Amino acid sequence: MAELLQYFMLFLIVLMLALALFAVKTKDLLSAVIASGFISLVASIVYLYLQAPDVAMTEAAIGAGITTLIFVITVRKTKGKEK
Amino acid sequence: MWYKILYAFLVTVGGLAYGLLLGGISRKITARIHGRRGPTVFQNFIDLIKLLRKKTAISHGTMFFLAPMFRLLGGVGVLLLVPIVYGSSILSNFSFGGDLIVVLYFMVFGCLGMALGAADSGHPHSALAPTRGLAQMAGYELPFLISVIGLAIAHKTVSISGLVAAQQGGIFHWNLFQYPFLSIAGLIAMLGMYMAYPFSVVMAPQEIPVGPPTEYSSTFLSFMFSGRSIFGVGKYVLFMDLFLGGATNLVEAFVKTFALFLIIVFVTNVFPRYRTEQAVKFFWTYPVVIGLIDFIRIFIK
Amino acid sequence: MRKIVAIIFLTIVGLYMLSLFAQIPFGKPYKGVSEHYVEKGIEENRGSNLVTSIVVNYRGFDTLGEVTVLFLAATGLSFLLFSCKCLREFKRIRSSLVLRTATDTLFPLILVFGAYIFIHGHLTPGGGFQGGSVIASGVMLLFLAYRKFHVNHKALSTLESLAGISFAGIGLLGLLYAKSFLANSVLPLGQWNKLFSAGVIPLIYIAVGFKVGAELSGLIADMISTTKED
Amino acid sequence: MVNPVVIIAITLIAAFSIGIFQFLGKKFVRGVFWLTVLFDFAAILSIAYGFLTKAIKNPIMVKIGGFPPPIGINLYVDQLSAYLGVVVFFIGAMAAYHWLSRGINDPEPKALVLLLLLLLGSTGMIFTQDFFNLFVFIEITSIASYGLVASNLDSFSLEASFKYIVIGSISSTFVLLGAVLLYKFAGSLNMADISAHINSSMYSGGMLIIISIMFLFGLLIELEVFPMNGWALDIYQGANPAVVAILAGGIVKGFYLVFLRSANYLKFPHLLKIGIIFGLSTYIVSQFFAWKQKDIRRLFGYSSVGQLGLLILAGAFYLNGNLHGFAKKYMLFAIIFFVLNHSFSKSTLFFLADLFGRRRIEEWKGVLSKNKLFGFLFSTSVLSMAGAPPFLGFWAKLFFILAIPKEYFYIVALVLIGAIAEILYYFNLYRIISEKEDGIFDYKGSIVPSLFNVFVLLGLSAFGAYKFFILTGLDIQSGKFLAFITISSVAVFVLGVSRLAQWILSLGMIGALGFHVIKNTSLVPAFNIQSFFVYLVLAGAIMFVFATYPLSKKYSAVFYPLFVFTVFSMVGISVSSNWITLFIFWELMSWSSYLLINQGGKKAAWIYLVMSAIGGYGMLAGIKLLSTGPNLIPSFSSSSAFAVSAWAGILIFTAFLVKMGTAPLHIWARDAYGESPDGFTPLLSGVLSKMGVFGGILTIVYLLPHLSHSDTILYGLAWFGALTALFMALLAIFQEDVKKVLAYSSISQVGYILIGLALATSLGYSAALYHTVNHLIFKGLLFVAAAGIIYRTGTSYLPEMGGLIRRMPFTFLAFLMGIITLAGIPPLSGFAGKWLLYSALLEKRWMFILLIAMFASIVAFMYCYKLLHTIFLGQLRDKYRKTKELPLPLVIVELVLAGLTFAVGIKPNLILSFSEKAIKSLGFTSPGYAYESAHRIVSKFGYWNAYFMGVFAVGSFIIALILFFFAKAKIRKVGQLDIGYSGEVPDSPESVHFGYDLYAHMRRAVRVFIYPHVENTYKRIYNSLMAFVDYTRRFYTGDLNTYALWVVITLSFIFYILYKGVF
Amino acid sequence: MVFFAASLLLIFIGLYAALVKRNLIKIIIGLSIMDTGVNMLIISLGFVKGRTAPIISLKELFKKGTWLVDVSKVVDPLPQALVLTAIVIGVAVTAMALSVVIRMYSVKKSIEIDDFKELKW
Repeated sequence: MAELLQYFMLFLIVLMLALALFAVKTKDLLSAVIASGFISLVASIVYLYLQAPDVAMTEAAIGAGITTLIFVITVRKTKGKEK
Repeated sequence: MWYKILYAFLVTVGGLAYGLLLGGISRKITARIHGRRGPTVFQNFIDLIKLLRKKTAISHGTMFFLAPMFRLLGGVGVLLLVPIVYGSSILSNFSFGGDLIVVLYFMVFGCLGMALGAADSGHPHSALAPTRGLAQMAGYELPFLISVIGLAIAHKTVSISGLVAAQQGGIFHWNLFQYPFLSIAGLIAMLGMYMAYPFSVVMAPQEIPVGPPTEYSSTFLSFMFSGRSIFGVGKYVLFMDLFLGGATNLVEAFVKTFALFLIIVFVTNVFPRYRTEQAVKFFWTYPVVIGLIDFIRIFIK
Repeated sequence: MRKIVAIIFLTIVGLYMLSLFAQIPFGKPYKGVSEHYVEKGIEENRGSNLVTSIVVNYRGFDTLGEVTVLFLAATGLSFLLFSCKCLREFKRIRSSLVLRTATDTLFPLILVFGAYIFIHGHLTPGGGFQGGSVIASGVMLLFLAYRKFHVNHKALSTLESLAGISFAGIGLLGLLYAKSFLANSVLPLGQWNKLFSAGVIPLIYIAVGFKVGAELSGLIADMISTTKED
Repeated sequence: MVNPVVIIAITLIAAFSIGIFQFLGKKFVRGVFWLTVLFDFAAILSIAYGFLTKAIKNPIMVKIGGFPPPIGINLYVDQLSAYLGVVVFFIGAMAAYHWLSRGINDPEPKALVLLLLLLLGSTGMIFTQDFFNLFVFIEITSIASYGLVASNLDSFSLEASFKYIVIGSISSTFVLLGAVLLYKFAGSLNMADISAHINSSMYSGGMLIIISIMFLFGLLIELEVFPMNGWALDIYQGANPAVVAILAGGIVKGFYLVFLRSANYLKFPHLLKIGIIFGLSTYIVSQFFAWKQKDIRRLFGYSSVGQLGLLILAGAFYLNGNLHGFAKKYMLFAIIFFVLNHSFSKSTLFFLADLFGRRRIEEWKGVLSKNKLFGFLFSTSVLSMAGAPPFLGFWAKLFFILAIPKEYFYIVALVLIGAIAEILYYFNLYRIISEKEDGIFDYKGSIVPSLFNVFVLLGLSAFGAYKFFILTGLDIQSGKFLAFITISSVAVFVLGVSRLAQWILSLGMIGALGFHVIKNTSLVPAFNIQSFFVYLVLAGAIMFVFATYPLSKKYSAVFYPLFVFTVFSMVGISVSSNWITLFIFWELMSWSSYLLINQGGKKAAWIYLVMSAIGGYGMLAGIKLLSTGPNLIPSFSSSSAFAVSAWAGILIFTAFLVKMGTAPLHIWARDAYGESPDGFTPLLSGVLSKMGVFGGILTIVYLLPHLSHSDTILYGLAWFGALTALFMALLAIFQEDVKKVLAYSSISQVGYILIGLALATSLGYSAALYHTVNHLIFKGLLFVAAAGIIYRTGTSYLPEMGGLIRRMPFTFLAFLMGIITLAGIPPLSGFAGKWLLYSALLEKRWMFILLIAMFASIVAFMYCYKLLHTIFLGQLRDKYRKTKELPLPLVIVELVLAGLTFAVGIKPNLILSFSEKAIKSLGFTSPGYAYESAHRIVSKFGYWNAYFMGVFAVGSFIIALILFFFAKAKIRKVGQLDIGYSGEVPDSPESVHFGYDLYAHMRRAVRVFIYPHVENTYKRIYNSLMAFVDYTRRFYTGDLNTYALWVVITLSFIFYILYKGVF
Repeated sequence: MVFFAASLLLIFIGLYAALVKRNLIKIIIGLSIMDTGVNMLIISLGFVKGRTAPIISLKELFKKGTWLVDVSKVVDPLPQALVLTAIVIGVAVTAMALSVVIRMYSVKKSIEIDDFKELKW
């Protein structure tokens, strides 16, 4: 059971790095924002593995929720496309 | 001390006479070279007396009025500060007053006085002449200073009587032979001092009639004229003491000064006139180089 | 050109830091001040959630600073976006029926859930910040659902300020009664794992919860409707 | 004594409460804001006062939450943080007052909240003793300043704010990582606890070094260090000046203190290396980049970044440079004074820049004359920033230079070069500002904050001066004298209602000082070289002040106070007992004379200031090389105890050569003399250059004997003196402005004095001293006459004058005697100087120098004649028909001086008796010449009877006059146009007057000598430096990515040089 | 060690965005990714294998019969407390940055760095 969890964690980490690269590379800002929101969601799951429930909740609520919301509002207010 | 002042009067009058005589002789020689008879040798005396008997004298202002006095004072001062006959208490005049440096600076006194008077006259030519004179003076002073300093350092004294004492004992002790190059430079500088013909741009008759004293006439001119001749004699005596070993008696003094006079006369009648910067350039090149040969020799010793 | 240079220097710095982290053992037992926090955590402030007891009690000054940071961000944001005539007027499109009905049912639940989180801050994971942000996400849902929904700014900022003052006030009370700012012994510590335990911590976390909730919703309100109103 | 935590709590509650009160109206919110700020200020002041009066012995430690330090967080308030807290709140209050008076844009309550929390953040940052708590407070400060920087909401401030946010978040990431890793390494977050766990051996382990680099690097970014301070400069340029004032004035200092404190706690071994590399490079680069600035705010930005670099350097030395004893105390006070000086004067400058509003420097033209109070405030803060003497900046710089250990001399050199660069661009700005412009400008917003700041600055400068004299143990005498100088000049300014009152006051003061100095000999014991110069200065000053009254009607009210200030500082120089007091009074003299010259020609004054700054700071470097003894103050005699490198002598001597205007350093003289106010020029040329001579004597007597190969230096100096005498005389001939001719002639005469000094024999000194006094007399006479002539004719252009002898006979007589003395012709006093000098040169067998000296005096005749002819002789113009004689005071001074030349001419030992005593005090037995009889002086080479020459000249002149009257001719006076001019009768004076370019014919001969080689080389150097600076300052591209890239590059650079592990 | 390397990589990806990207919002996204990376790094610093979260809800976690918690059973709580603050601060900074970006857009109608290079030299 423990290795399964570790492999899952490895997968999550690789996913996070891929998402980060995608967020930085993509031209469309909205998808970049969603990718960064997704990163913090994955991060909150990793925190659970690292035995940090408080931080996981904060990361989920604030990191994924509020940050993504602010980014979306800003992207909608401005051009939304990277030159 | 009183007999000194009496002798001073005698020397001044004697110098004036001798100067006027030399002036007449030089006019005679120039005329003869030009192939004409020329005026009598005493022509200068006649002119002086004519000027003194003039009824009115025109004056352009206070400085104009005082300038001839300065001029005369300058000439007399130079004559009296230089010992004519070495050793004799009578004819060593006021040489106790100051050494060679004092004489050098006192020579300027007369010229500056005349320059100011000329400038005050308001005449452009007379104002222009001193600038040429001073420029030319800057020219010939350099070689003259080289020779003077050289001699002073060589003989370890700056007082004129000391220099003469160092040259006693035979012809070959004269500076002319001890330090030939210095003497040549000094003599060339002497030409400049007399504003003799190659360097007569200051008094150039054609361009600016007689230079500074253009506006002067009658008594002022007489003073100016006598001052100039006394100053001339004074310079002859100075150069005699510097280069020709001074004079032990009066006759030797007359002979040597007349020899120097002859040099001047011959040179003036041969060369055309230099422009100011040509004169300055000439003085700063040839005599300086010649003088420096001996100068460096003394510097190394 | 810029990319290559950036990558080169980032790798240099990365290698140095990697050499550091290689020397740090992963997952090895810790020593130092945390042993005190863990060992005496329950004895000194009864709250079963050790993280909360550290955040509010031992290092309460940090939380005070952090609440100020959030207050600062909210004020700064509203200061900057006050009468911002952002031309691409943010057209709030009509939301679908599903969203509206879901919001009607979900919003009260979210509020209750948020309140639950910050009230049980000292017992279960979570606390003032998490509860406040949950409430804020509830308010966000309202914004998404109803186009004409506008928040009453006056009420929100008074609530926020009152909560902030009460937090600082509790700190001052500590100074008066227990000789040091933010002291916990103002209220009795109570029993382990009971609701009314861990001295002042729950009160502080409730104040923080309200404050964060009000602040974040005010923040979102400012961001969305940056046109001047009432 | 208030518990510091209450300060933070109350401010916080106030900030929150504003959230409620904002709906009750602006007045209410402002009330709350001011209440809190004043409460906090009072609280911190009480703590600081407690520390100042030693009521609180050891630092205050406040446990928060009741837990002891390693467990809980605690505040730790020591002396430095209390003082800094006071400064931060004061500057914050002033900036808030300024911003409110300028009107804050719309949501004002929110801006006030940001302000309050900014102050809270910075005080919290200074007080806390917990790394993570420090991170939280840094975040509060940064976010508050992000918002405030963007408060103008225009593209400039938004851009600056965004750049600050990106760089700020990178820095806070590093601080956060560093803090947590420190916890991981040492087990706790409390600074004191961590430093207990750390010892310097751990730094070789590899882990701690990287952790501490990361943490300190995070802070270093905030300290605006060279490669990565693009963002800071953009903030200074773009943001609202009130915000910038707080940031530059207070907050950055908080980061600075935190950086030093954490480096100290972490026992960081490489702090000195980091401090030198980054501090020095920031200082030098920013000073030079500020040269080509067009935007005044960015210029102030560069200067404040430079000051911060200097602070980092000082801090690194203080903590890590193993200073001990006096040096450590000096460095501490250097840091404190640097911080105070920078906070107060820089914030004032930013307030004033905001009030005036315009950004481009050209638009600041003539501000000083348009608004007097604004100008006063601006010039005080600029003077203090640039380190002008009586102000705080000067004492800070002096402490700093003294404190640096001698093996780091290259740092002293670089810092001084930076200081010169700073003076160059600050006073290039000041030159533009003090242009004469009419019109008045008023401004929206109140001047009260800058007034407060400058008021505090002045108080601190007094405290700085007091502290300097106490700490270094210098003789209190010069300290009291310095206080006396400032008080007296301020009194002249305050009491002097009209120019007449000021004139009488200054006359009275100089007289009183003269009487005081003569009467009690405490200032000047036996009659020695110093008292010689004291009497010289006082005598000269009395006469020249007396002559200024008629001219002073058109000068500004500051003329007389500065005049008194310069005179007294010159007396101070000649009274000083060691090199440092000499340097202090020297700088006082240079700066006050700069301000006086600035009343006249602005560009000339600027060049003068830069040259004397180069000289002054060169001297300071030289003194640094000499500094010995515990209190690092080299006294005159002590410095002779050991062999000193030739550099010390040469550096110190350059300062004096600049003032004497010797050959290569003379470019300032012509314009400074020519364009300075006529009332001041006699003092400038007559007395001020003599201070160079005094300094020269001190160096040669006390220093040169111990320098390696000092005789070659002396021979070189003699050559410099001779060449100056010759070439300045040549240049003087071709000038067409009376004061410029006199300027060149004055430098050439000082060249003679330099030759006298360089001889270093007793005869040489007596020649130099005699010529010093003589030059004072005749140059003073000529300049006073020139001033009078300019006053009457309204022009100083020679060709326009002429024939004034008819209108000003007395002036002509005095001028004539002055010229004769200048030329050195026997009966008057000039000749004695020449004679002594030539005999000294003959004695030393320096033949070539003698040749050049004599030739130069011959050349001098040319401009003597030029001056006399163009002014007095020749044709009198119509417009001068009715010009009256000079005003009475001027004529009196002229005639007194002329009489003096004649009296000294006749009896030279009027001066020589004084110079003999002075020479004996220098350690020589005989003055080099002997008196054969009462009047006959004999030297080894020649003799000279002054009395006889005088009597002979006057006597024979009178005889010639009598002879003239015997002649029968009746003298008839004729009009000026009645001249035999080639047959024509001239109609107008102009057509016949010969006055322009008298020596045109001569110019062709000396063209190669008078071509301005030296000036052109200076211009070429300056222009190429400017071009280089203009090219390199493109380094700051303004592109955010490049700024961030530079941050990463610097981090990798630091890792590379400090951590030898991986690579 | 994997967590350290991953979070370091995450930080440098975020930093890379700030160093290279020309779009302002892309830079802020980079910064927020950097924040997440730092937080993950701090948490992984505090993690100890085989121990539970610092919530003492079960009796067994106490040492026998005392109110002292058995240290060998609980993960290090301090880093988690610190991260709590760090996340909120990260959000605050991002909110501030975005408000400045909105203002910049309203002034210059563009969010590219090339239009915001007026302050230079």
